Amino acid sequence: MTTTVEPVRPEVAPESVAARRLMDRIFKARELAVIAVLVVMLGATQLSNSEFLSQQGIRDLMLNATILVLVAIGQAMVVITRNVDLSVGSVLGISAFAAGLHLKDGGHPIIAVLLAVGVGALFGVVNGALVSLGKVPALVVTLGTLYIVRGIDSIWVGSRQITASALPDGFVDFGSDGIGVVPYLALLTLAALVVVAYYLRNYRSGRDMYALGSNPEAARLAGVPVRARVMTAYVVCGALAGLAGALYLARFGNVDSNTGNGYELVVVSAVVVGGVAFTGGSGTVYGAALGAVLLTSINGVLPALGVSSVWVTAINGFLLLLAIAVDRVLALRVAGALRKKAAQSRSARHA
Amino acid sequence: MPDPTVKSPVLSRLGGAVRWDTSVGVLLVVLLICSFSFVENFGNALNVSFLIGNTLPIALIALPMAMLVVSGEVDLSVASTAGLSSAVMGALWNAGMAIETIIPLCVLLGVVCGLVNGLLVTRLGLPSLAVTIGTLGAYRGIAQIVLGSDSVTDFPVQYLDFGAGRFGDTFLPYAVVPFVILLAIAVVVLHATRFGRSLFAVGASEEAARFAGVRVKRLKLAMFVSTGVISALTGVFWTLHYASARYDNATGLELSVIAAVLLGGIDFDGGKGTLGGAIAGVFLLGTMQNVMSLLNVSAQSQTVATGVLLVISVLAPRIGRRISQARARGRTAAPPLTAPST
Amino acid sequence: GGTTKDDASKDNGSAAVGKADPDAETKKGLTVAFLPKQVNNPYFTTADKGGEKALDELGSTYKEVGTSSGTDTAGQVSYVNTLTQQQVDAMAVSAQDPGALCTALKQAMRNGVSVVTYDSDTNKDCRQVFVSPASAEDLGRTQVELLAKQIGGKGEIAILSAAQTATNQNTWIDVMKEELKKPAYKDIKLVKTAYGDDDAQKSFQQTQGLLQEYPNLKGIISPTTVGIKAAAQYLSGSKYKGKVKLTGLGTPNDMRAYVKNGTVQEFELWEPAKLGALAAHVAVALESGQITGKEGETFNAGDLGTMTIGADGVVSPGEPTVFDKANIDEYDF
Amino acid sequence: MTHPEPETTPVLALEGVSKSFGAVRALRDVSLRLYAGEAHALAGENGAGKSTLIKSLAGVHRPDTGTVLLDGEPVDFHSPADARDAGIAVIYQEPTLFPDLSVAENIFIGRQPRRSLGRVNHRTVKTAAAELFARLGVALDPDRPARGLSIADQQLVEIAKALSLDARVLIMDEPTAALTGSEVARLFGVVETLREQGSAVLFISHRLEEIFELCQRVTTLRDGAWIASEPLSDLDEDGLVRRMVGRDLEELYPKQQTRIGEVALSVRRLTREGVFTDVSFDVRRGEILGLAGLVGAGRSEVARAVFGVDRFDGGEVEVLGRKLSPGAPSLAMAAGLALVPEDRRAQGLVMDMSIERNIGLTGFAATSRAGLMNRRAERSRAVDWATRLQVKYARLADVVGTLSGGNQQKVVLAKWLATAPQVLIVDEPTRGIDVGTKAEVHRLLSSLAADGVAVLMISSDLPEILGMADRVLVMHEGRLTAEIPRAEATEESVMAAATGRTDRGRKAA
Ligand SMILES: Nc1ncnc2c1ncn2[C@@H]1O[C@H](COP(=O)(O)OP(=O)(O)OP(=O)(O)O)[C@@H](O)[C@H]1O
Ligand SMILES: Nc1ncnc2c1ncn2[C@@H]1O[C@H](COP(=O)(O)OP(=O)(O)OP(=O)(O)O)[C@@H](O)[C@H]1O
Ligand SMILES: [Mg+2]
Ligand SMILES: [Mg+2]
Repeated sequence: MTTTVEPVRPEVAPESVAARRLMDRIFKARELAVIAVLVVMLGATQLSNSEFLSQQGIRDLMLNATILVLVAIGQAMVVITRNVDLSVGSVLGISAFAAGLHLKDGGHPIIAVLLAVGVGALFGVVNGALVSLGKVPALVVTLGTLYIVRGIDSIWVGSRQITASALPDGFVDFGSDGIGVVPYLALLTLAALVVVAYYLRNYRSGRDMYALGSNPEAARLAGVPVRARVMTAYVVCGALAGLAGALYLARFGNVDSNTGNGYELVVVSAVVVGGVAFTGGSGTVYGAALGAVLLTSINGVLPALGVSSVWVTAINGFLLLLAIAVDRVLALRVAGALRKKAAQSRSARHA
Repeated sequence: MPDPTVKSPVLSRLGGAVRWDTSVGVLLVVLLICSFSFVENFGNALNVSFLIGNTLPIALIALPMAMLVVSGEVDLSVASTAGLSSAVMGALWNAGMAIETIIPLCVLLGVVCGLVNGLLVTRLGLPSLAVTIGTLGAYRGIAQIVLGSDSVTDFPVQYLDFGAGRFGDTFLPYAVVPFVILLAIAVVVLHATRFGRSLFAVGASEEAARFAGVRVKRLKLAMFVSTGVISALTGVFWTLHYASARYDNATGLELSVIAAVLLGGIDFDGGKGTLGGAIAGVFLLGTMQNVMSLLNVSAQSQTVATGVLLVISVLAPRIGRRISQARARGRTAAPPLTAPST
Repeated sequence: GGTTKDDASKDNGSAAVGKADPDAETKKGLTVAFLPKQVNNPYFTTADKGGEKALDELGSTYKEVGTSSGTDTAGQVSYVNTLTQQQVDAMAVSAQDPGALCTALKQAMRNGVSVVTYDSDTNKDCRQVFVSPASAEDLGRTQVELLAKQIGGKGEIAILSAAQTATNQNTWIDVMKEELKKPAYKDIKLVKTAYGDDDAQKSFQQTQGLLQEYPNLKGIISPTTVGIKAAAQYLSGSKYKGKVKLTGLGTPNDMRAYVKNGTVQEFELWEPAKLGALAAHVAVALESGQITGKEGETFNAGDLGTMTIGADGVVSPGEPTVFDKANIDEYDF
Repeated sequence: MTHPEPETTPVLALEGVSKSFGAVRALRDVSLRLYAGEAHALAGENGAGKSTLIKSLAGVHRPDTGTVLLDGEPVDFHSPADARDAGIAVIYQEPTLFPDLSVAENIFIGRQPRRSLGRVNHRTVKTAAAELFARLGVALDPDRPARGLSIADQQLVEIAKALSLDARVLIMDEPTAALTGSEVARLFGVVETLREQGSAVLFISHRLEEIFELCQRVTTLRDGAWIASEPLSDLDEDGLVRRMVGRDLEELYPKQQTRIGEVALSVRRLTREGVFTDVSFDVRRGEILGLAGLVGAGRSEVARAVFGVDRFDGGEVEVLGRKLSPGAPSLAMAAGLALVPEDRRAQGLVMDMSIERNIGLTGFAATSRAGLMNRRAERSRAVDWATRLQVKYARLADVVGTLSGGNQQKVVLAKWLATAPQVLIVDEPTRGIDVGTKAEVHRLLSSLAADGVAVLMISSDLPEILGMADRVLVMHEGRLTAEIPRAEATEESVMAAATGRTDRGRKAA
């Protein structure tokens, strides 16, 4: 049903337009802040170690980020609908193995990638069905499927593993080659990112996801097909985790029953650092992707700076705290601006 | 068709019939009875004492965790706090300090860890899930810095005995005594004091609680600090029980605790649940694992079983409710449609 | 449990202090449980398979239990307890932590279970015999030798280890450091030891970091199968392939691709199956009363020949095997 | 029934509908017919089943028995979306907005205008929203997020959402409860136009004069049962009340003469940046001080700051001569202050907790010793106050969210009156309360004042302010603009001050 409202003169009060621009800027600043931190961090590292941003170094940075970024995109989508998918690590592991097994038996790389995506999407369907049909807390359900998928994976895989020698050369090369300094994997990830972001911003069903996360009860009353949307989010998340599994295989040339273990907390961290609120309804996948890049870059920066690996865990933790604290302070600024603005528009209203 | 009735009313109406925490308790009892009668080697005192001893760390942390989740927050850094406490204990012992001094220091450490979490959550208003994922890394990292790759094992024998020993030939480990005391305190605090009442209110609606004069921040801070303290004590217990202080002690314990607490019917959104249910959940998982090991079920299958149980724990009550609703609707729909009276 | 468990546990009630009788008859029908650091780990699976085969030949029963994580010490303890409960005759344990298993293992020995450790040891009073993969001295020395040969005896090198707490890694690294002090290696400089926690991704990034931090790095020793594999994968996809040498401990199956594409020249490993087989023989010998774990006691270890227990109750199946392009296809594990 | 009805087929009708929630029979064999071009009122006490009826029409609830007829054909709405697609627009009693989305998106969610490739046309969404607000005379920025909107603004957005549907049937459940006169007038203007264009309208309000102003016919419910459907021209207000409550109504504003005593609450130069500025006033024992103003004038904010829920940037608050520290509701309570907040769902009640626990939440001082709860004391306190305020409930252990809107409001009142406050601040105390109970609440406030309690009453219901207050303060744009004694307070004088024409009122101190 389309609306019959004719377009009219945009007669929004001028000061509210100005205020909106201000808000826009502050909002973008949240993502800009992550970029700034990233740039400063990489720059400082380069200063102290000139090898860091060599061609090889840049490629490594991008390659390191791709897998986490992919999973974070899907996770962000789920979190925006006020759900969460803790099973991504397990799903990544099992789809990587599925792809590897196919390749080992002489399968075609493209089929293998599709297979991984399919396996991921399948578990996405399971998660989505459990969460939306049963209307049960996503955290508990996906904690359950985290265990279940991990268990199935290790029963199925056993002590087998897929190593680089079992994979076609082209596939393994695909994992590290690229156009210039930009690896193929990064291009693929970027494409996925842009598509998902554009979808969420510009399609009704994408907007529905924000609505759903913002107020589920209202979404139902507004006729949003809640189940379908939740299901979509989970399937996309699963499929991206599956794709990430295939890329993992290409990148690391190795899968066993432990692949992807403990990945869920890293992904959740990335999404949170990227400013996607756990209460749903806000944040963007670009933010989540930036969060993922920031986290993986830290892991690249510390060894390059020669920081002993003893310190890495602690520094990672503190940086995560710093990132969310900075984000929070910015958000408080926005709230302040809103308050001032409310006062202004009130003057306008009763003038 | 989707049942559009608002969720809460029905929940309360049928609440008496299918309370999940009671079901978990019943399930635990049934499992225990079956295991005692049918599982070889389960029933002897030694095995039961193993079972209790291995489950105690999870049970200990589950006490404050359940209350924290009731208040609408969560602490994922518990295992790292325990690890840090263990590492500090080892480092101080290596430095020649007396264990009677070390334990209070570890408690203090727990206070600090809890304060950091609590202050970040209450003062800066950050989401606890994010904060404690951060401190999960930070505390574990500090533990690694403090103790490095050392593994300290030479604690005094009487303390190690306390950690691992049991009363004579009974099935009761010594450490059960402090646990039972803590459990009693926690039950009273959560279910019979104004503090507990306020926790439920805060978890169900923080804003409404604040409007009713509940000191939300103070309450949450107190809960984070208690969680820190108990986690640190668990670290001490862990060290003595396994006679080994390492920085990576208790790694991953947070997920086990949360799984058990959720299984026991504590609602992750806050405001609902009972401690009895949480502890039943802890021991249900512990017993299941023990029994499955005795029956030679592989670790992988145990993982699957844990997951299935978790999923069932949230699905079962809802499906049960759905069925009884359908039945109720069937009853009311039975009389023939009456003609409009106008 | 087997039918003989009751009498077995009775007459071995004090196995640790009893007297060895080298001529005692080898018992059959025993149950020996293997408790690796991690189940589903290909290395341990191969080792345990070796144990299974040996037990088959000896007429005893094999079983394997264990945690699916390599750092779940509590899980390992509860498995020891369970095995004690099930009254197996002997257990072969690869310890995740030297101290943490002690109480449980001692309890097992008190209950008449013979305890052998393999691959990774516990404190020595908590087991009867330790089956060491190869002597730490041998391993440390040979890895340094291999790398020195490849880099022409000079330049900067680094070590990529597993977890910081990994006991045997640390022992080997200590030996390597001692070894490097020898005049023959005076031009080689060990610049750093990095830890990849036996996690493919972490090891991968640690390798990247090493190369960025030390652009002049000539070689890397990774005495862990996960680490060497990850490092090899990174090198083979980077500009350092063939230029930065890599050696250490790896399995032929893992490393085949990299040896063939020129990333890696030589690396080494003992045969894990032999390790498991030896552990099985030790366990049966202990249960049969042929040995008690004292230095100098000898027993027959089937295909491995007659073995003698060394100082501290350690026994080892011999020197590691070096793999290269020429011989790698002869092995499958 | 003998009253004439239009001969045409009703656009939307309910025939013999019943609906139960467990033991509660919310609707019993109710029928209702809506005709094109007619505004139909639904009247009844709190908990009579009005909202339930609307939800049954809108596909939120599924009736247990009976049918919904659209153009004479039975329909089976499986979800609110079905009803919407059939041309039924609903404004629910409680606003249901998406706080994270912009106001414009809130209006068009799920049916945004699109451009090529099915993409949402963000620009049209915005201009269309601006157009709707212009029609309603509301100055809301379509781009601002819905988070932080006052209840009134939220209600306006809901109204805009319903209007944007250009529906054949417009159903409104108490849309005006939080609005002041001018907004109501604008709304009625728009609804009138729609009706003339042939829409059917179903309207619920506890303000009877609104019913008479807007509607032609009325259906009355009592305890879930259908009482009558008749033209409003046959009825006067008393007659309608008699239909609703089954008896005559007592005085709606039973103002007692009281002895005005010492100053109990004293607010000095209170300022919260961007919200209100330099607010000073005193409330004395035995006095009811009315605080009037337009929506968004900042009255609620002052109340919240005084009670300590919000911090303030400057000024001070004294209760019975003791200075309150800012930002501490618990201390304010200890000093004898109570605040009945305006948003009962978010602020007044913990919706998932039982009635008993909700009332108990403010009473720990009385019901616990050394921190330990005394269950019996807790229970008897709850029973006592629930009965005194005539809360309609099945069991005290029932979740408060299952009560009807007006009964929820009574629980909020009960919860705060039970603390026996010295100073009582009530923010929209009768929002959504039926006339009968309203009189009850007014009598209660009046007798509290007579007992020496100082009452500060914020209300958007001007007759209520005029009927109850000893003195009226008026706020405009975050400042006090007038203080008017009871004798001089009239609709004109208060509205003049509220809209900023301060020359008519006396300047506040
Ligand atoms: N979801 C529900 N579960 C249980 N009982 C309910 C539910 N919704 C409404 N009720 C009960 O149904 C009855 C009618 O409620 P309803 O909300 O329709 O009243 P109302 O006429 O709209 O009252 P008000 O004027 O106060 O808004 C009340 O007794 C209420 O407690
Ligand atoms: N949390 C908030 N964040 C931003 N603005 C807010 C917030 N709460 C309220 N406001 C704004 O402050 C202004 C004053 O609030 P409010 O409407 O509650 O005042 P009021 O005089 O009590 O009006 P009402 O008649 O609605 O009670 C409004 O414009 C509202 O939009
Ligand atoms: Mg209603
Ligand atoms: Mg207000």
